[in-house]
Amino acid sequence: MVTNFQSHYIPNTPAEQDELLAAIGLRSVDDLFADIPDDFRNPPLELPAPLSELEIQRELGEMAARNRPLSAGPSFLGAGSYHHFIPSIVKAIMTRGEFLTAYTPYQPEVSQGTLQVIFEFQTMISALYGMEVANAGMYDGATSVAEAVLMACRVTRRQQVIVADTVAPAYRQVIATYCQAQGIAIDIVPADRAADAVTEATAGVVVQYPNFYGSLEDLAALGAAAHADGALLVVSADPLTMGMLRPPGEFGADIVTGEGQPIGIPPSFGGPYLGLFSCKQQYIRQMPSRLVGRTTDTEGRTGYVLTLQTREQHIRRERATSNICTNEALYALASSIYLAVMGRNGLRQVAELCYHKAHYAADAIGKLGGYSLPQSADFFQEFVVSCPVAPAEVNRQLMERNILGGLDVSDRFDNGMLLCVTEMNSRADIDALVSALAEIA
Amino acid sequence: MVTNFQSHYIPNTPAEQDELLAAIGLRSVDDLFADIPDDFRNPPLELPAPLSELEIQRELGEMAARNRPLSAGPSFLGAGSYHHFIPSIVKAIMTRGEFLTAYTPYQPEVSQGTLQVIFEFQTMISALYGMEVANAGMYDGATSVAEAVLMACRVTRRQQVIVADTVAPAYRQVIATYCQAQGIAIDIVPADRAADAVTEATAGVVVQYPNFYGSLEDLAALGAAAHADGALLVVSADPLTMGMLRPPGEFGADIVTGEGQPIGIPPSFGGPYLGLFSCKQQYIRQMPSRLVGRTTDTEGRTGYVLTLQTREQHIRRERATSNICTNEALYALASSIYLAVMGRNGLRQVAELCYHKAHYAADAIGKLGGYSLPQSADFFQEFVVSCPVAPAEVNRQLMERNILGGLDVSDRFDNGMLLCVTEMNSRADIDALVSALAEIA
Amino acid sequence: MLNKGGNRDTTMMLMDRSVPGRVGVITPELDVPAAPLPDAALLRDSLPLPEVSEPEVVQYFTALSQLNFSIDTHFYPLGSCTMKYNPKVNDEVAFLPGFAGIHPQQPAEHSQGALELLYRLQGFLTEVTGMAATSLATLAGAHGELGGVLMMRAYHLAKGDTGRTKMGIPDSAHGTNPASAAMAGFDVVTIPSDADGNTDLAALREIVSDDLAGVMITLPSTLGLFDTNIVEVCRVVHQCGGLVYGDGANMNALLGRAKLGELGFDVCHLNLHKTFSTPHGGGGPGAGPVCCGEILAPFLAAPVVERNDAGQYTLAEPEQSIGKISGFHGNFGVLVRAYTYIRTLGAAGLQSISGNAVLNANYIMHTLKDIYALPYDRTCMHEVVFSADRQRERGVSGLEVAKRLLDYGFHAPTMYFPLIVHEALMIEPTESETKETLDAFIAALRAIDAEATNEPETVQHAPHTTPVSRLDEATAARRPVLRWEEPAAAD
Amino acid sequence: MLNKGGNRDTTMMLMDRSVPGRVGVITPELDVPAAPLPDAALLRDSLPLPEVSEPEVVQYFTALSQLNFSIDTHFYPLGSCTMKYNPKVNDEVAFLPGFAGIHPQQPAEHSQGALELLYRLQGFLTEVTGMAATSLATLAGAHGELGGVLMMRAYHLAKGDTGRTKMGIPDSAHGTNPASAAMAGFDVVTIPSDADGNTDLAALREIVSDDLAGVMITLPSTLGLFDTNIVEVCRVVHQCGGLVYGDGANMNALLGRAKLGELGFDVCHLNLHKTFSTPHGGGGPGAGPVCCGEILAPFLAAPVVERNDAGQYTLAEPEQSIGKISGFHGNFGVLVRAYTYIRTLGAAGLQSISGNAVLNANYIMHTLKDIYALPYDRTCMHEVVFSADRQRERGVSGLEVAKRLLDYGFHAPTMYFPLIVHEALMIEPTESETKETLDAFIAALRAIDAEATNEPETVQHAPHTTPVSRLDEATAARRPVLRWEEPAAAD
Ligand SMILES: Cc1ncc(COP(=O)(O)O)c(C=O)c1O
Ligand SMILES: Cc1ncc(COP(=O)(O)O)c(C=O)c1O
Repeated sequence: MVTNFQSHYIPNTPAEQDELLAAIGLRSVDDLFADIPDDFRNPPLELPAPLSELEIQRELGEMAARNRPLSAGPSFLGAGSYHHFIPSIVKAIMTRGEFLTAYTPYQPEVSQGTLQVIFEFQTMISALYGMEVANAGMYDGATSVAEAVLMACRVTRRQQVIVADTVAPAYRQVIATYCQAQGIAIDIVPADRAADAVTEATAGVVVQYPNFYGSLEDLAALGAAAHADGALLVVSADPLTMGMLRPPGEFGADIVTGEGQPIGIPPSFGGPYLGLFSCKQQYIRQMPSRLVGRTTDTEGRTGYVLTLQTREQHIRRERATSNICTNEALYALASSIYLAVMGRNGLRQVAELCYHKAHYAADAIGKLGGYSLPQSADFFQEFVVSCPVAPAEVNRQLMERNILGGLDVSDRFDNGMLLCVTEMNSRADIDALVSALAEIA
Repeated sequence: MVTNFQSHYIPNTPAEQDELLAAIGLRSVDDLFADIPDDFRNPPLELPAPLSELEIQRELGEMAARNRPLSAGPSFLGAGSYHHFIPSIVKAIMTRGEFLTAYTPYQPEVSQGTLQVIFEFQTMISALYGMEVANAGMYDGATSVAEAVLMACRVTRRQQVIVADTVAPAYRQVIATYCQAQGIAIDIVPADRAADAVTEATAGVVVQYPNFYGSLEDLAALGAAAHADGALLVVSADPLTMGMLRPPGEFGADIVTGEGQPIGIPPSFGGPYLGLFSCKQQYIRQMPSRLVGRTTDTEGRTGYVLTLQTREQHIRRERATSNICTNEALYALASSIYLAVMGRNGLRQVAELCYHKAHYAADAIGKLGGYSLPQSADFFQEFVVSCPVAPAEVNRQLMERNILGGLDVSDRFDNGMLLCVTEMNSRADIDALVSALAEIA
Repeated sequence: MLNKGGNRDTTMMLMDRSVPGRVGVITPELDVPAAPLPDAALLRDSLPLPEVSEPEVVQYFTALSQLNFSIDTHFYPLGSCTMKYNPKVNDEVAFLPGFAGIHPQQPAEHSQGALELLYRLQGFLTEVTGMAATSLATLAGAHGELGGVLMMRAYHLAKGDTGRTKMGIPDSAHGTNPASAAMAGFDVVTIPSDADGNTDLAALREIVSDDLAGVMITLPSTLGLFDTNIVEVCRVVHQCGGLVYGDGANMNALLGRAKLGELGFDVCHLNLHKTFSTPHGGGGPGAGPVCCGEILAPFLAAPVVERNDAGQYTLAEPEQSIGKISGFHGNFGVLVRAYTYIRTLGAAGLQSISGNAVLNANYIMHTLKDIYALPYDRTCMHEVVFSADRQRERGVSGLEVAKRLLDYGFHAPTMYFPLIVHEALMIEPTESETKETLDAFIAALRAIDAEATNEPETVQHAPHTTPVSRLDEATAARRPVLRWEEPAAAD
Repeated sequence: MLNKGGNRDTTMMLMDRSVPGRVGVITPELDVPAAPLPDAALLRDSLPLPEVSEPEVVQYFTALSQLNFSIDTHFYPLGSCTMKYNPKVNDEVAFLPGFAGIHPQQPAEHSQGALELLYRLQGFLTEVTGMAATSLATLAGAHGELGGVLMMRAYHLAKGDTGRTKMGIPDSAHGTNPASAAMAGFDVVTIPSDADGNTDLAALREIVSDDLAGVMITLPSTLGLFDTNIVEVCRVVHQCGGLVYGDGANMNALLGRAKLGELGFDVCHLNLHKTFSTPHGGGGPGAGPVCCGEILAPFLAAPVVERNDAGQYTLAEPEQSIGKISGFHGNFGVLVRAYTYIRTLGAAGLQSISGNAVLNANYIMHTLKDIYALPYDRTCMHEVVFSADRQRERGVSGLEVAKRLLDYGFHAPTMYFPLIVHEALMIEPTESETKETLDAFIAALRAIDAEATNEPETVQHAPHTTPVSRLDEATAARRPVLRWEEPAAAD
């Protein structure tokens, strides 16, 4: 017998439950579970005893206190998750119950809020990337580019993709996971040889922009090479850099994906994030995930609906363009609020702050004895530094000074450390990093 | 000439401002201020340069970090502001824009939300205090009892009040400030002599419950004495203790006020708080502040309105019962959410936790060598301890152990320290306090 | 609003929903031995609070919120109330644990950040008003008034000048002015306005004498006008030994344009919940700091924050203080918001506020004055006061025009205030509204005027689209029902 | 919803509102020397984002929010979606700086609190499902399915069993099941249901063979029924060397009542955004952890959290992992909420959830089955699937009944799913609703049935009270408009 526990989350009292049972003609709640074979019914459930909210807040507060937030000191760690400023209004609005506790907008008449937000999101993401259409979002940047690979294969009916070795290692791994059962061959090639590697069997060329190590790939050349052989150019681009950089769409990219975290989403130990996904209009019927379209109601008023649903699993089932259902709608909202409030000028200004600060830092570090900058291409806010000692040791000593250093990329660059500088780093932060590095050398 | 500054809070651009100016037939915004005599127009305004939100968050974050929050360690400081648990839903709901950014509900047709909340508040506060009516709230506990004194004088047409010396010093000072221009004589008398001090000239007897030093006054005796001479019994009572204690209304109190902070309001360095104010039905036309009443609309639907406004300043002007206009509506909402979610059982449980924990602490401290408990009356969650050394020194040494000690009341008790224990203090906290005190002795 | 079924319907109050045994919160177990309880006579029998679960509380209060108009949801041109945008960042910082979680009596060395913030804010407000000192202890505008006039009283008494029992107050003044003066023991003498809406100087000269403690002047006045006699008013009052109190509730019009202290005011209050954009919260909390010149500074309410030579901040009581006027140190959470607002805007931002607030009000005035009567046809400040007299002629009152605006999706202007304007409609757009919104609002008022001619009943019985229609206020006051009562058992 | 005028009206989109020069945010000044810019060919000319001020953004999005139904505002009995109450405390803790402000790649010694939380949550979910191990890396239900079926594939391949190309899936399954199976390279074989709504054992036996990788079973099924054949289903599949995948999206019915692992499932996912009450956010984020038995544990998606002997927590990749399936370590913020939820409720609380969820669904079933056709007349689990066939006879479709409910202030049930029920109306009340709400909802469905007889047009053209009426979905799909476009210049 399971005893009843009166939780503050469950309104009906035992007396009320008895009323319901009486209406049904049963004696006890247990009787409702008679279909479960006896041997399996009411197994022991070993979980810690429930806590009051006071205790929960205390326990979780203590657990949170054992993590060092980025705000605890200067941070120069990027590598796929970025420390950018998020205006207060983002959280103030996204936590409104009407957004937070609604489901996927399947009933458009009572979901115009969510639907119109997604339509704004699609508009702004296509604008950022210079693409014709964007969808309502994917899980994260990694799964987004993996789905782009699958889509490139569907569009071209080819089964081989070229992935630049400057694409984030995690993204490459997720692409491999998504392709493992599909018979798709993945060729990882150096970015500067990717154009040459394209053949008539190639479904797509996949690059990251700026690439994982911060540099700007030659999108124009890659696009030309891909298109010459009927392949698609797939670019995973940081949306915040789009405040300043010419968008992949203007270089002929066919599918542009990205990690939405930099535009209004906290780092949050890696999730929830937001996959961005855009492409040329001609491919929309091959896109994964939801799309919101504009239409009119019976009285001629403008309204929004989920559309082109025949691509999706709930209609097309095993022939759907993807299995994705729940995505990251709340963070599409967050990004939309972020982009709305940053606007045309604010996003450009933030991008420029990152650019100039990163270059100031790189210049200063490059001049330090023992350190060098092994890459020569243009970069945006991230760059690799070759350190005089192992990056792990450098990071350890930086942390002694309460500075969070960069990612260890010594697998690729001699004593390489990938550093990131954003608008969150003041000149004082950067100067502190530079002098610390000078001392460590 | 004042130059225009394009703030993100001000939408219209210079071009739009020019359009508006053209419609008016003026050339510049400055022309609108021509009525200000030249010598005084556009004075220099010396303020620090504006900051971006990123910098604001950083500056304020740093200022906040220079304050020690109660959550930083065990705290035993009460004395008018209390450390109680506030469920998350209180903030989640009160920060909804519809509540936060509405004005006083002067247009009832579009303010039913705020009005019904206040009606709930009036209901729950009268219930807590065992009184017939409560108003929509006052500024804080201190001004509330001060207004009660003025009201007692109005009701009785007398000009003398007796205030027990166990009423919070700050409350006594605010009473004095409010009465200073009214020709009201205030007699501060020891609580146990207050009953004897009543005469036919006395408008009211004012006591605090539990009193400032934690003890429970003899309300029944005070009420009888006051009423015998036609005076009113005015009680300032901690609303949270009402979860357990018989309410002043049941002892015949005529006006019961209180500080609403313990029921759902963070300590916040002393404000915003919430004045509670309740009285017997017969005195409602002498009450200060707003009242919300239930009525019906033209279609017979129930609705709520501000009522008995002829008491108030905007109608009655210099003959109003008080000058109060803006009060603390948002915190009346907070308290209403708090009381709703705590409910009949939760409030009692919290009150009992405070009671038992405080008694556990007092018992243990009373047994320590060098410490004693100078008061003998029943107490709730606060009590005075006589320390072996000066309380300031005890507090200093407690803080070395990251414990926030009590209020120094050595002006009244030999080396007296007023300690407070609430549901926020775990047994471990209390034990840590007791052993620290033992070491300090 | 969107229809709601079941428990999200707001017609049932909490006590109607209460079911014995429902739980809204789980409290921790008692982790110490239980102590003996006090005598049963001290314990309560019943605690008539509701028993509801947490979801119900969220749903009920969320549903209630949706019955409100608010700045976030509606243009709210309520005159005299400065319903401007309330920045979200201000709320966010006010909730930081280092602000919201600190005790007012904890040792000053553990509150230096909070004290420094208060100290700096005192300085900002002193600068904005052109005064010499500020106390942040008063908790709303009216509370500031009480503090300010008590200071005036204390000043005269300190000089041994005990005969000053009168306070001059314009007929256009907000009700709190006379009410505050009365609480401070003064007899109120009304000062009329002249034909231009300024203080009637002749009338003023008649009342100044050695029994006049001073005058309380609102600048810009509640007519939305800059009193062009103001310097002379101050001179006349000072000449007779009186003091001039400034009701600074309308300071949104003058930020960076004029300083009350320089114009001759001796003391004033500011409404931070208006000018400095702390949210009004459905009726508070506010904050009404008092700023004053040198001669009144010793009388300020306690506490004020001082900075010692070591750079440490402490609470202090001014020498001849009127005393404590509130429980602790003012509405700190509101003060944090106002501080943040001033830091965000700086001098240029504050000047832009007054410029745009006044511009928007004049735009409304100019685009509507052909239709709505304008009692004082001159440049207005942050708000414009029309009269609905011309509509009244067609049988539609100012109140009805205002109520009809609700149907158009706009909050009503302030009605019937100031009292000296017949059928007053007082419109304050603030600087935070767009031209689109102003134009839509103007169009609505023009449309309503047309309705007054063509279909007056539509206006007379407005509003038609709100959660409730016109409410019976007379019965509410005659037979007051001020709290929930157990419904009489049906039999 | 309450009327809105001016810029709170939502008919204008952001780009329609954009005015050159409006500013939504102030960014800090550049405090370092500017660096030379890259070649102009790398820089963009225009950035077609809106220019709007902060108040406009708040007002616009607030207004949009008010067009939604949501749990906080409306009963939302959307079948298969478990729209239960989302506790506010869960959101609050997820936003703590020590959780929301930490970087996924910061050193493990600076993330021990976060890693411990994940480790404990793995344990809780393993216990709830009766499995051996859990990976939290998958970001939604369908993502968990993909991970799970890839594990099944990897398991067979690791055994050298390369011929298992088929996945059996019931005809009642959610669309993600076949879609996930296809993404994992399987051919889908449909398994019919029997007359009682259970898996048709005879049909199952026909498809089991050495080319069957396994089956994907939803328990309780999407018919809201506990499959009484389930133990036999698992036995049959295992016997042929196949594996059984459990779609745990409906676990709200079984919490503490049965464990999938004990019933014979090899691997399953849970929808934390359903059963564990993390808010659905208008369509995510979710979290779809995968739990599995011993034999599949080595194949789990990376990373999983391990605890070493020193009590330190680290991220690890299982030996034969299918690899990384998401960018970092799962939807951490969602996982924090689910952890908090489980800590708040404990075993007794989880059991009370399933008890009340099932009780409420059966109450609805029993009080409506006289009017709405019930395809499977047996005790249901957390949801009840009706058919609107009897209403259809009167010319009113299931869709129309559902739309009409919107007018009564209730969200619609899930319609036309599962596909095997004609005119399906799938109602899931969850445990967090009051009896009052259930009764009001039942009354509404009875009233609509009466309307179907007496005034069918009212139902056929519903909804009538929502911000928009029925939308033209056909045109939306035929001529897709998927983003804002500059309106053609009028001339
Ligand atoms: C001109 C004027 N003075 C004084 C006040 C009183 O301010 P408060 O409501 O903050 O007490 C108000 C506010 O309504 C006002 O408009
Ligand atoms: C039965 C069932 N399985 C799987 C899913 C897919 O879950 P998600 O939407 O999180 O991908 C759902 C949710 O719609 C479902 O109801």
